[in-house]
Amino acid sequence: MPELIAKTALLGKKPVTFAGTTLAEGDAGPVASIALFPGQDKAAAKALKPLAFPAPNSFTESEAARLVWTGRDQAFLIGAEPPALGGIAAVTDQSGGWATLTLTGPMAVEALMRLVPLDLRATFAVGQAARAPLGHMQSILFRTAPDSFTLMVFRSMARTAWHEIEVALRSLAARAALA
Amino acid sequence: MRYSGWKVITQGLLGNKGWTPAWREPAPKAEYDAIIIGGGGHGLSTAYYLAKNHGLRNIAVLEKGYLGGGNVGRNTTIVRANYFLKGNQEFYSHSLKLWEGLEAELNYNVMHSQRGLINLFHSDGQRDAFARRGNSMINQGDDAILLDREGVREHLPYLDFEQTRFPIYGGLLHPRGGTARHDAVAWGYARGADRLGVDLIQNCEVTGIDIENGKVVGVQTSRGAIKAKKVGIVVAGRSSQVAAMAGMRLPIESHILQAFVTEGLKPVIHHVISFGMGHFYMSQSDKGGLVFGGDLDFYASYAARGNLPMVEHVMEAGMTLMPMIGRAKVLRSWGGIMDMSPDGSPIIDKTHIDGLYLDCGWNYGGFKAVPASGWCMAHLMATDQSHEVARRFRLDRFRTGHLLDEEGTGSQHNLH
Amino acid sequence: MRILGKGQIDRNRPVSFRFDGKSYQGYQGDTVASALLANDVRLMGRSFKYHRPRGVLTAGSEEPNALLEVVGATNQTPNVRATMQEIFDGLNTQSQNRFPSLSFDFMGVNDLLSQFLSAGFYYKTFMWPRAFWEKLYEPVIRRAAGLGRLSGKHDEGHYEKAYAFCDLLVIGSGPAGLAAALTAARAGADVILAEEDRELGGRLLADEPDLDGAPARDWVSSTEAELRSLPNVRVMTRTTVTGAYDNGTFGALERVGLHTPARADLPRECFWRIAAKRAVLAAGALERPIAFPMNDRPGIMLAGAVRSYLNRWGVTAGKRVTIFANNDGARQTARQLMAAGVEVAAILDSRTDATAIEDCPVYLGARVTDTSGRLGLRSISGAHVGGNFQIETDCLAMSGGWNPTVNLTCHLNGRPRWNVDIAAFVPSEGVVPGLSVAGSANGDFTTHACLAAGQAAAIEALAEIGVTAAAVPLPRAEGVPYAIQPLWLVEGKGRAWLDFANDVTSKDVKLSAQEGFTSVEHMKRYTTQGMAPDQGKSSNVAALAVLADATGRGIPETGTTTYRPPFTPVSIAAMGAGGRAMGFAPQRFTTSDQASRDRHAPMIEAGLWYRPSYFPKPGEKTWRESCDREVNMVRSAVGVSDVSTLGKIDIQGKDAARFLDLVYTNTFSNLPIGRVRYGLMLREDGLVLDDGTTARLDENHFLMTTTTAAAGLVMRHLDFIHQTHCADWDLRLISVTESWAQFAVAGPKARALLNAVLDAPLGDFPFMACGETQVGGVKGRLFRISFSGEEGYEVAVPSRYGESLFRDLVAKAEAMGGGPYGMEALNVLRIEKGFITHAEIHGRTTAFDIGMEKMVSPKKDCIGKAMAARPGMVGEEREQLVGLRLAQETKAFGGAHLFTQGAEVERETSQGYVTSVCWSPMFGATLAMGFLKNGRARHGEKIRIVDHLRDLDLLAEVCDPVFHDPKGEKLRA
Amino acid sequence: MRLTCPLCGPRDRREFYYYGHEDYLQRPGPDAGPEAWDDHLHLRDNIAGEVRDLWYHETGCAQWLVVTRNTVTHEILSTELVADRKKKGVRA
Repeated sequence: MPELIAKTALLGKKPVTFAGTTLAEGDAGPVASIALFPGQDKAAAKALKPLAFPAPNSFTESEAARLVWTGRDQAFLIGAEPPALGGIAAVTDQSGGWATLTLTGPMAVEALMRLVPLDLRATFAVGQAARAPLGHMQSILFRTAPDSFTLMVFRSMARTAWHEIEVALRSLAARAALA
Repeated sequence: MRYSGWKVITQGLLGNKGWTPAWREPAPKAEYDAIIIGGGGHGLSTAYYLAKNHGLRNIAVLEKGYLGGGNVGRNTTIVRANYFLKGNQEFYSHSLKLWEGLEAELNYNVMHSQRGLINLFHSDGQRDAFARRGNSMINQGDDAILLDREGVREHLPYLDFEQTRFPIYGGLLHPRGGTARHDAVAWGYARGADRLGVDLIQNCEVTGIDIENGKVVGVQTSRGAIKAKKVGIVVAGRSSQVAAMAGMRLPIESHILQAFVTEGLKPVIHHVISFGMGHFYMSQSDKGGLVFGGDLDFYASYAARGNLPMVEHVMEAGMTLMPMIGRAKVLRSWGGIMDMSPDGSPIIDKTHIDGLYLDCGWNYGGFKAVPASGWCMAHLMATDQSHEVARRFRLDRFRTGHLLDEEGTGSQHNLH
Repeated sequence: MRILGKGQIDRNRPVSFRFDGKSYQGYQGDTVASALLANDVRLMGRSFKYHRPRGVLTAGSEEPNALLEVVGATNQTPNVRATMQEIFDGLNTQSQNRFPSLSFDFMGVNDLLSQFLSAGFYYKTFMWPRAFWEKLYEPVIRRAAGLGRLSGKHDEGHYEKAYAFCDLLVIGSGPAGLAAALTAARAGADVILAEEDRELGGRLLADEPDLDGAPARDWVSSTEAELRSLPNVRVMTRTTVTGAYDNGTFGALERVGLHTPARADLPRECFWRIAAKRAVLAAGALERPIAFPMNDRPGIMLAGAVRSYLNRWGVTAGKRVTIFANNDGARQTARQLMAAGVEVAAILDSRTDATAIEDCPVYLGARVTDTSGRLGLRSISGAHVGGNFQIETDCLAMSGGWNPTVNLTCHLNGRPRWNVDIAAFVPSEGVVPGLSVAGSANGDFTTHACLAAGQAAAIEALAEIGVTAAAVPLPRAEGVPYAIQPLWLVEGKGRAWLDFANDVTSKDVKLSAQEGFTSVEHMKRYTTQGMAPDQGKSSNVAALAVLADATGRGIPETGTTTYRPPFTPVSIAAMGAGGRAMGFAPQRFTTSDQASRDRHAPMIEAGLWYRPSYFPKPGEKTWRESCDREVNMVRSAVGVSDVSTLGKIDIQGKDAARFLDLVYTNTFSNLPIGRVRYGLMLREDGLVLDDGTTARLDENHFLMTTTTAAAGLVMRHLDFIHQTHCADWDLRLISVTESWAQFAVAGPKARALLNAVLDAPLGDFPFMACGETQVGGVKGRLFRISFSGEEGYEVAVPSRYGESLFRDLVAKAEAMGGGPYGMEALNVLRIEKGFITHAEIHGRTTAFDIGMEKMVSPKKDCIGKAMAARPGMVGEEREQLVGLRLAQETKAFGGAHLFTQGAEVERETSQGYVTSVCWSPMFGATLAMGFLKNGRARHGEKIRIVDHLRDLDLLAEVCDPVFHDPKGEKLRA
Repeated sequence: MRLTCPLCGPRDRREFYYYGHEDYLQRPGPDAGPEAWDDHLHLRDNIAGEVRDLWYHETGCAQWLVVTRNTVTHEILSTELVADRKKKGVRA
């Protein structure tokens, strides 16, 4: 029996760089939605250690694992297998359902602000996360470093997301060349 | 004064000194046989047909602003009869026939232009839905032609047939569909009604409806109390407020519909085009502006202006469908207040109060309905009976489930 | 003519461009208008209605006359203001709305007929004969009207949109704007300064007043340098704030690449959505013309524009200039022209009490009464107390005063108020929440007052959001008072234009009043005044004044029309940036997409998804051949189809079963673990929302499937019910549509195929079973459900394995005589089996209509139950789902209507309609589904199918919609 | 237009889906009768002024909100989570 082969949404597309800013496909590894049942906050806090359940619009991290706020009483555990949370939270595998893109470089904020209707400048600090539209798509995005963002979009829409971000970067590079 | 080309020439030679006012500016009388609240397209046509068809002479139209200042002066001017549900079909068909005789009827050029309307479809399923519609139209005695992709290309060669997001499978052509000069419709009916003795009273806001023993007896206005035997509420956009004066709660939510016009351009679009996937429609006015619009802003509003998300959506739809218009510049955007009903169809009916009648819920299809709405409302007010072609526009149909939901989107006012 | 030593153009960088086929030279920094004037070209356009020769009137975006086409390699841009288009090498422009040439235009005949073309004439004629309207009158009118031309080709330009945020948006960079921006910038606020022009300064550049005893330009430069150096300030030039929207949102258009030759990836324009906590409108004021007889000839310009051309571009608009004004401001024009060595023929000041200090003839209480010059001004006739006179002149600089640029303050329905002192409308306060107005936009017409007001506005606005700003030192400026005596119209024999762009004269406005169109809105609509590309920027107030006079009312009582967005016209492409081609909506691709394309499957749209239509084999020439083969393949062997696009919702919690009982008409709480059940979901209004299967994976864990089309709708619906009706339940919902790739395996060999791919053979797994499975070393899920009527399964794996599993399934299926099947075959299979899709549940369908009223459990409440019982929703009058069967093969007739044999074919006799049609290779018949009045009682009846559109008139047998295996034996095999 | 999501913060209108008046929250019982249901689903005060209506933060956190706002001025007065309203003692 042949083993099934895992593929990322963009099939390992090569990174592109414009104006010093690089768009790349990432691989988040395991992703699970952790949706707390009512009244289970304390039990969850214990079970999730060392990760803290994130406040809205933020993420917490510990080693390779991140817990990213994605909604009311809900966070995505990224990069680690979820612990046992029976009765505490609904755990739903989301691995592979989301394409992960990273955008790193001096134009990252400006490029994203062509597509995301949020103020992603300094006030959107490292450690912050948001659920927000990226163009006409839903996304989860968070800032991992001053010049670096991670974006998650539905797997099926990864090509559109890539295309739109690439167009934004190309425009910025062309503007920079004009100045 | 009768208008004609000869008159234009003779008046021109005389320095245009002889033109007389299109309508009188009467002061309100103490009492009327019938009062129409609302001097928009529907109110004016109601008054006209009450006088013309039913011989009433002691009629007033009360308008809080200026005649034709509501949605009849603020729309995308489309005239069509392409409905598929019994109830709507016969009504809009009747309306279109009235349109076709309107210039002669009113001695006023409303520039009704039957340039053809094409509803594009983008899947086999949409094609069948449009085929059902087209067959309904022909069953009704109207016209429809199902175009395939190449048929659409012959009419609209400038559409993007190669890489638009939702490819064009074809279109339903309604040759008798088209446009009209919206303001002229209001003015034509106003002038016609005035000539039949109707008092058109502007700057007269109705502030109360007087009811005694379950019967309407008059209205309170910003210009004093006026007695009336019958009162018709024809104030789409503001129906809920006026009906509330009679203690009624209507199945209506008010919403914004934005529309847009570009700077003048030489003729480039010769049809009315409707994009089945993008909620986008466009025609070109005789002055050269591209007139277009899309869907509601979706939130209840009385502001008569909208916001950017819908503006952008409409423009994006235009760009994927017909990128040829990209360099046309939007000159003006505006918003109308729409009476949205739970099934997207209007109401022309009696109320539980004797002598009080309701004409409302035109959603965003009121312009083309102007002639038939007035015709049927006049019939209802004069005879106390629903007109044959408006008999399904019942006020109680939401409670009884006899819906007229062309969109199929259900009891959510803004989805129609 | 160029004036040495004046202007800020770069004389070291000559630029050549074309206008109407002729090459001209200007300099870097020129606009088309300034460069043409420098080349002594005055004729730049033709008017809208009378096709009168026209020259440039203004030096800004409000220009009504000098509109031209910019011709590119593949596209042309119509109605470009010559005053705004910067020149660059290779720029190619041409005049518009003329034939055959600008100087000789056949349509100029309209001008001779003008007495017959008065306001609203077209409402009174062209009515007979009726058929001539579309055939003759309208085409002629349309061709004569309009301005520039679109190329008719797709706009291949690149455009972009962007978002921006700030504490303070400053709109305009004249003295008020710069003072506001500088004050806010030094306070550390997050500032955006938006300027429509290519450079900052506003009227400081055009008027060149002294600031601190030095040219204003010095202060502008140093201020700009400081602003640009600060990280908290974004200076946006060539950016017009086009609209004020709700809650601090503004739209703005940035002209990114219009001033250079096109470059790859460089946007032509960028449309900005700016969310500003506060805004200061410092957009200045616009000068207005005076309506006097024959005031529209090329060479007649606004005085402020003449100053702009002189000071900014070193151009004099004439060799011998005459000034006509009703205020002091324009006198400055004369002085500056004379200082630059330009001859000023005379000053005509309409005021009798004005001073006459200039070194040229000054006529007080004077009027221009006529002008001459066919394609450009040659002379004017004037009158004053002393009598009549004539002046040879090639440029008349006029000023009827200034209108504060109140436009943005009207965008949220605010109405400006009349200020008698300056004879102009000024903004009402607070009409755009968070926006204050400063400087001449607010009616302060001195540089000194503008600077101070800008600063004060910034300090106040920032205080409201908790930022303390200190007053910064502002330069000293003269405070010359603005004295004006209104003069709107000089009566006389010739026509006096109010609205140049739409050719509306004072006579038109008076005629409108004479005919009863006395409301200002009626006048506007009747005459079209204010509806041209400049939206009445230079004509509204004067037209209003003429109307007020004609109706015997004052200006405030007459009221005013309103300004609506955009401030200046914005291209559809800019506001629709990103929508071109595929950008209109995201594209969704399944994991099997490439595998399907590798097999040359044509892909079709299903919502936002792409799904394979069919999989052609060599030799198959039509889709039908492929489709028939695929149907037969499923019926006789096995087929594989990607069904991942169906919505999948993971539902967990102790109350999950209870929740499903509420949202479905039927009961799910009694569904055993490991089983699947078909469910019907209603909207609250009782009509069918969606259908699908839901599997019970565990006691408190369900997996719901929805149709592809309704996936998002159902998720929103469930979130609504959960959060509004049972937020406290132990219940969590999340979409897993994207997480799982799911494939239908159907046909008599389905089990064999599964056994070939599953890691362990399939044991007892009855119809409607579900459970975990392992495939290719990966944990998956298996469901025994069927949408084809054959023994069917759906196998799901995490989506990253989807492509791999699909390829494997297809390869193994082909080895068994099976293979992949597409949407066409899927549709045939489901019609043969009588399964409904959104062709049947189209939003007007009740459970009764589709014969599922028994699925509405009488034992419990559910969403939609109450309203489904309304009298109009059930009963014999309803059209009910039926099957239709025809022996012959025909064109498809979805959407045809059904009629009782022998009945008339008309609206009221229509008995229903056809929803789905296919050719069934299994039955060798055309099968269809449709809705028929009282249909369930009419099985066996021969019904007439009429499709006018496809010219079909057929007879079919009404039958049960389930054609294939009505007892479901194959499903349970 | 901008609305403040109680969870996500101030957001552009484009992120939200509008449903209708908060009447939709007062679901009648199954036997409430046709008038009550007609009232619930169809009839509206439709006020020109301050209203409370339902919005869904569709491209954000997927929460339904009750928004108090003015239909004439488009001023947003307050927003709250539908799911929280019982906790806060808002009428259910």
